[in-house]
Amino acid sequence: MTREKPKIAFYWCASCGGCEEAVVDVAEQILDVVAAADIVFWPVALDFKRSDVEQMPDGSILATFLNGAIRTSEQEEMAGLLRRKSKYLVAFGSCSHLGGIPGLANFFTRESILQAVYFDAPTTENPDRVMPGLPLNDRHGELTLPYFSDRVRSLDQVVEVDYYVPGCPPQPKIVTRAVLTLLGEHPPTKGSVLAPDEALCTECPRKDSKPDKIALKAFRRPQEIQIDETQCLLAQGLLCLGPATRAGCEARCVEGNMPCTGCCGAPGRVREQGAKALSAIASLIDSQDESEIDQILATIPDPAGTFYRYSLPASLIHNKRGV
Amino acid sequence: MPNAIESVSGNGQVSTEVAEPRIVGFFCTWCTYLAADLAGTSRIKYAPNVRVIRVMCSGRIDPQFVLDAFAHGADGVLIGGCHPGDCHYQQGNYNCLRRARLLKRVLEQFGIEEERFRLEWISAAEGDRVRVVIDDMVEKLRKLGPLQLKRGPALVRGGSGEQVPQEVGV
Amino acid sequence: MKLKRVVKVEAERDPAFALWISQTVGGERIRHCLQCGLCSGSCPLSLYMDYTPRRLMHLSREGFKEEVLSSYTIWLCTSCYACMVECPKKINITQLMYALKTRAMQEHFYPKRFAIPVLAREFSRMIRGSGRITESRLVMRVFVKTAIWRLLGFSKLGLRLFRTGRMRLAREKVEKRSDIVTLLNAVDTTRKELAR
Amino acid sequence: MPDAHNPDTPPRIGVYVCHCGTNIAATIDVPALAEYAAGLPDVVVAREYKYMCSDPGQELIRQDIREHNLTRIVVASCSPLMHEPTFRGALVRAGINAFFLQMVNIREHVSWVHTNKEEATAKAKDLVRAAVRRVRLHKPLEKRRVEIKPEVLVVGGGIAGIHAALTIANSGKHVYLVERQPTIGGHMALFDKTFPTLDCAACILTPKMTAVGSHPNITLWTYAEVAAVEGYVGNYKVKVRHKPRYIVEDLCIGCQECVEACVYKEGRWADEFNLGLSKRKPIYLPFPQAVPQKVLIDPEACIEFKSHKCKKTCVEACGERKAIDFKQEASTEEIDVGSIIVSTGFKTFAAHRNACYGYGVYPNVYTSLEVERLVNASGPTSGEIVLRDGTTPKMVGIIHCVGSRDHNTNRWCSKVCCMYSLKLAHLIRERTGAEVYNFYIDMRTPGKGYEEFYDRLLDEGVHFIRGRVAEVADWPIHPSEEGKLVIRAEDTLAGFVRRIPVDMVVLSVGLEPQSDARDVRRLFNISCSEEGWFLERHPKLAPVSTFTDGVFIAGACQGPKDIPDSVAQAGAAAAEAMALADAKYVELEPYTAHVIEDACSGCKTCLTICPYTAIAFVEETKKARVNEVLCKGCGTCAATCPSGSIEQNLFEDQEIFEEVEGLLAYA
Amino acid sequence: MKYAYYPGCSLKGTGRAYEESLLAVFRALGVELEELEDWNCCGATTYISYGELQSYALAARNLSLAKQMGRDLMAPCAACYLVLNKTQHYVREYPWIGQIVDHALDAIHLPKDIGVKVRHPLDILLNDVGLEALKAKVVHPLTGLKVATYYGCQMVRPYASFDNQRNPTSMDRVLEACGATIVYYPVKTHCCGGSQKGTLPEIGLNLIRRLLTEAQRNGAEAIATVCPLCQFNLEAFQDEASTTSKFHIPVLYFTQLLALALGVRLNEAGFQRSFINIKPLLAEKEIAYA
Repeated sequence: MTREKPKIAFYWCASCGGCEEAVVDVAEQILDVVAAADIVFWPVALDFKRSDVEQMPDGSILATFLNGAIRTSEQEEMAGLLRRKSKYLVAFGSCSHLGGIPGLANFFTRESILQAVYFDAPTTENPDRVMPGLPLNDRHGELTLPYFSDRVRSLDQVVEVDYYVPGCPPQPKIVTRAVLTLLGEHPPTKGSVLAPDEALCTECPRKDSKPDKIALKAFRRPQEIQIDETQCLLAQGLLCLGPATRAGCEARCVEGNMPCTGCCGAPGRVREQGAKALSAIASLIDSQDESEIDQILATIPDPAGTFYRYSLPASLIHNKRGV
Repeated sequence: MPNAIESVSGNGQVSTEVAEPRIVGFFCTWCTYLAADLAGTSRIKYAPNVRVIRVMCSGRIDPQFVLDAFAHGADGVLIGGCHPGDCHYQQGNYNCLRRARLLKRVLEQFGIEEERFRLEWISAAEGDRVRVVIDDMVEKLRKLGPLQLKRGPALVRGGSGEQVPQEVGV
Repeated sequence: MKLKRVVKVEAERDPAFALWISQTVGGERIRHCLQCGLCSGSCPLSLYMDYTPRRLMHLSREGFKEEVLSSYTIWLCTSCYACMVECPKKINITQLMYALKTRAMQEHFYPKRFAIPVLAREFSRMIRGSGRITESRLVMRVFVKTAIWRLLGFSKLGLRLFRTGRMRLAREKVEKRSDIVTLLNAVDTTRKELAR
Repeated sequence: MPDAHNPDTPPRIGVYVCHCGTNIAATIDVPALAEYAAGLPDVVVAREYKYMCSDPGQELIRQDIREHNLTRIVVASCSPLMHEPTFRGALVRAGINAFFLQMVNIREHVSWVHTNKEEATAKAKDLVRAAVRRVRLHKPLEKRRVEIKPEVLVVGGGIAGIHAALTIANSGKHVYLVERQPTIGGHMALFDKTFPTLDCAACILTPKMTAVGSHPNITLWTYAEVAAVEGYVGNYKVKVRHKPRYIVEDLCIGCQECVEACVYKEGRWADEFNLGLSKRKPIYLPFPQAVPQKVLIDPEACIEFKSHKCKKTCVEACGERKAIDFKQEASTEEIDVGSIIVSTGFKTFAAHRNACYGYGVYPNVYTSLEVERLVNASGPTSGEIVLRDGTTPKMVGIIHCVGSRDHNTNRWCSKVCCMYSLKLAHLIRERTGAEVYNFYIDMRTPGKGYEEFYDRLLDEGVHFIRGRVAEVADWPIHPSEEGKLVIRAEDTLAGFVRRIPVDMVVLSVGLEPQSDARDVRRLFNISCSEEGWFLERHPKLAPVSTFTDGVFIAGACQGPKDIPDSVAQAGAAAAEAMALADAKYVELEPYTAHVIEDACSGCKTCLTICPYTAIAFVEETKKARVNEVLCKGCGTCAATCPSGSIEQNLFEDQEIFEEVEGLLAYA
Repeated sequence: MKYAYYPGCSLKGTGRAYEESLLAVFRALGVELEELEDWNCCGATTYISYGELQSYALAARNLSLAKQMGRDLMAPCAACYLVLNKTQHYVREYPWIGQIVDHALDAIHLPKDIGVKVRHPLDILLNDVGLEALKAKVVHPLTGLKVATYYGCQMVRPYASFDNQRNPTSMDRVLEACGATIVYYPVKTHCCGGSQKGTLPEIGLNLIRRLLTEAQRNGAEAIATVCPLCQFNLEAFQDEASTTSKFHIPVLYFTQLLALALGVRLNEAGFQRSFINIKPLLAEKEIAYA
């Protein structure tokens, strides 16, 4: 008797598309995946429709890898649909995991975003002042666009999630390992983040160069200094969030001479990445004087954007007040 | 608190009837906590809005605690530490100060008014200062009104009855 | 020799007055008074007073209203603030003297034609009318109401002042005089509202 | 039976609400609070009791632990800083870990500071709920036991320090006595007589000073200061800095031939010991009975330091002993001690701060301390009370409460001034026959023999005018006042202002904390009041202890005190230090931090912030590790660790989160 | 440097010499003063005893006008200086007073914010202009002129944070910078009796006599004052106060002495309004003047 190959699916919601790219980046190992499973739904690559999914029996997909945050009514519907159809729903990539870059929109109201996009942006040309959302009647009947909700949410704020694959985008090694693990006989504990539960410094190539004590009089942005390619970036005054960020990416950014921006979220013992990163960074300030401390901190132009770059919707306070 | 609401809805959303500010205090055991004790032994009267959590040092106060308090309905957070140079552990209050200055900016970006997050140096001898600070803060927060953070969606909890993993926050 | 009965029975005390003084602006700490007498010692006028400021503080906080309000002490105070600055318990004695003066005037405790209350009243009347004080006119009005004969004694000095240009009859006034009246009326209405 | 120490068994919580007589019950609805607690999750029993801290109260807890198999206890009563040890003891006696306790402070933080019963009860409920949520997570902890070094450091060589040092040394323990002046003796050495017995201060002090100097168990370091203190109870490491006196102490025998031989034949510099009322030479002995009997050189005055061109007659006079060393430099010494007694004393109010009394303007306005020197037989006038021009005063005014009982300067009563003013009044009257006027607010003479001494002064015909002086000035309004200082004050008993012309004014200056009290306090990690007096741990029950274990306070550094009180307190402090030493070991709170190694990424952030270098980076594992012996338990590392890999015992993240959320979850 | 300037009623009447000399001095020092437009009586002492709340409202109107100008407010008259400062203190300390004042300002459509800095000319001279700058402008130093500096009450007490309340020295320092010699004057903060001279003449006269006697006894050749009422009391009643010896001592505003030193012409500094001619004294001390 030939055992039926397990079915897997990929879907994207509010994301840049990089996660889809990451799946492709798995390269030849994708063949291992294909050999082990059937891809039954992958809009970016294969021509299946929503109705095809609707016709599948509930729970018939072994695992759906959903990337992107949830902003529109359509995304919410699809998340619900795929949840029903899948045994495992995997939040794939930072946006789905934590809200990601799109989540930074939670610092702004829906109205101000639409205003900026449809009217105020310098590249916008909209003489008729058209706005999405109004129903359109044409020969097919009344058409509406999905509703653009007030806030961005992470996937697990919309449906129940079984696993998380972190990263912006997730690194191929992690992806392969995640897929194969799920196909294997011993699935990990529900709710697990499928990456090492420790901070990035563990695997940072510059770890040994980090001094025991760091005392900074200013924070620097990468474009402002000549970065020493061998030394710990924090020690050079760059805001590297590696100490507060989950490992697994093999410190690719740091390898590329750029500080970690925190895409993999926090390790498991931390409730909120932003607060912890903030706490650690503040402790490096070399001053006991309030006004000098403020001066030093002024070199961080957008602290909330820096510390919550990927995790705003999943943080303790999910959005700016009033949004 | 006569005006405090008696219930919190399922997602932690606080009803709008709250009139009295609710403040969580984190007090260092060696100074502000003692000052609050002194206020007690001196029978100094002040507003009952602050609930105090004792920590060994203001340096112990993790920004996560502050945000957690706001997220769970606090209208204000008050940190009490030793005066600069007076830390029982030499440096803890400076660490607290650095964190607080940065956190203040982040809170501002979150739309949380400056008055809602306060760091005060109150020594063990300044019992009356506890009153002054608390009464002043309560007064200011009364003027500001409730914080009313619209709490984001709670996690969708698993039907399997499993605990929500820590990895993803609340 | 006529003997005067000086015993005070408790019923002669006015506790409401004592309460009022301790709640009035500047009287918050009157109960802390040490009776050290530093106020009297530093007061330039205490040597003319029937009750020294110290005694007045004590009489007030005990509620001996008659004695306090009919005392010359309150009218002798020139508000030099020496007592207030020196007071070891930071009692705002000068301010209390104002409060007592106001109270005495409200309750008609001062001698008729007594110059100081007249000066106060004429002063305020002039401000209500012009918004500013014209010193020459104020002085004349006060003299007329209290001791007109002294105007004669003053004439030599007055003449010198006019000669040196330091007194002029031209009325000093603000342009928006109606604003002054509105302002002062608003104070009264708000105060009444607050009292309610 | 559920295992209290097994984290997998659901906790069984007992909640105990104390009435504290009416201290709590008057403001908090205690029955309602207990009933509320009973309804909280995991609470098995909730009780109220009149005095939880009493034996029956504690027995209630012990009984419930046994009968109901309780695994966690919440006590809602007073401040944990008051009775936490008491209740921990109750838990231990009932067989569960001491740290399965959480106290809720509903007295100092609720009932004593609020008036509205409804509000207070609501607040108490919140606090209890938070404690119940938190205590579920408490883990069993053990106190650490450390040895105590028997040596004691006494800081400050006034009468308090001297007495404490001698008491301890006599018990056979070694004492280091550090004094920053070149001699011990403190303020008491300035006095001629002591009240109320009028015995000679030198006669009772000098033998004690000499005893200190020669005691085999005392290492006396004068002209030295404590520069740094590290460590913890039983194990303090103290750095002492020796200021150069330019004299080799071991070689100087105090013969003073050098002083005699100095190129300056007369003194030219203000003599500190005589408060500037006499002059001394660049090389000098502070005063005849100084201990140690060693001279010192004032480099500001000595020619050799200024121009290197002095004939150095002093060196010549010292001859073979070679005790003079112009090249001497400051040096630092490190000692290990088990406990520390701080007895750094007081300073007197700077009289010029009260401009109305003309100190510094009129030469014949003196401070009481200056007059102490004037009346002293070994003082600048050999005990003769004369004015600056050498004449004897006929009228003297003594003004009490200068810099005391005054919100413009110092609010407190300095406690000793009434008595020393009486003493000075007596001495002045006795020696000059002058009319003496005391201007006082209240005469405060409680103390053995004190009121009797006041009676004696009244008999002697000293005037007492009840009134705080407004001004001392020299403008006359009467011929009798010409050329005199006129004291103006209300005679409050007479009810009028009086002007009294005098020749001499004595300002009875109050006592103040030392000007560097705040630095000293930081050095020893103790607290001080707003004014700068060092704070005792408890005003009644622990009057010589501080909030830092192993550091005790004695004498006027804690608050104004006279000699008998200072000596009594010094004795108490000595007893505490000796008791500690004799106990041989002490238990430390287990609030230390530890690294969860699996989670640590070795980012070293914690290394940056630990003030005690208690965290090390272990090269083999590339992870951090806390040295629990060095860790003092502030928890800063736990708050800082970006990966949440450091936890502080009893203040774990999760425990605090539970407390926060418990406070806010309105159930 | 530019300030809003609040003259107050007296400087338009008996204290005209104060205003004239003050304006001349600040002009000479290059400091601009802009008179507060449509100012009203500060509410002064006497008024307070009749209705103190009204007095705060009157002061508040001036303060609010000054706030709109966005500059510190200079108040040379001691009584005005006191009342303006006091109003700000009380409004802050007693919220209910603040409320009344706010409503009153509302009624005349003025902003409620009355938090301007109220400054005394001495404060500005010492802390903004600076003694060095002042010294540099002195053309006719007052060398050898013995001056008693009389501060009186209300400039120093209770709100002058720029000087010591018990032993003020700001005027001493300013006049010393002009070359004058300051004599010992133990009664420099004693009361001149204020309006008592008008209401209780004998008492007022006694106080005045004390002040003049002490000046004379300590060798002062002139008395410098900071308050129109003090100046008037000390100058106008010298004959009346005289007993055995006659008083004849010029009583000047400190600004008049400054004007002298800075080379302002006597008539532009209000000297023509004095009852005692200053010229013989200047001639005697060989002090040049314009």
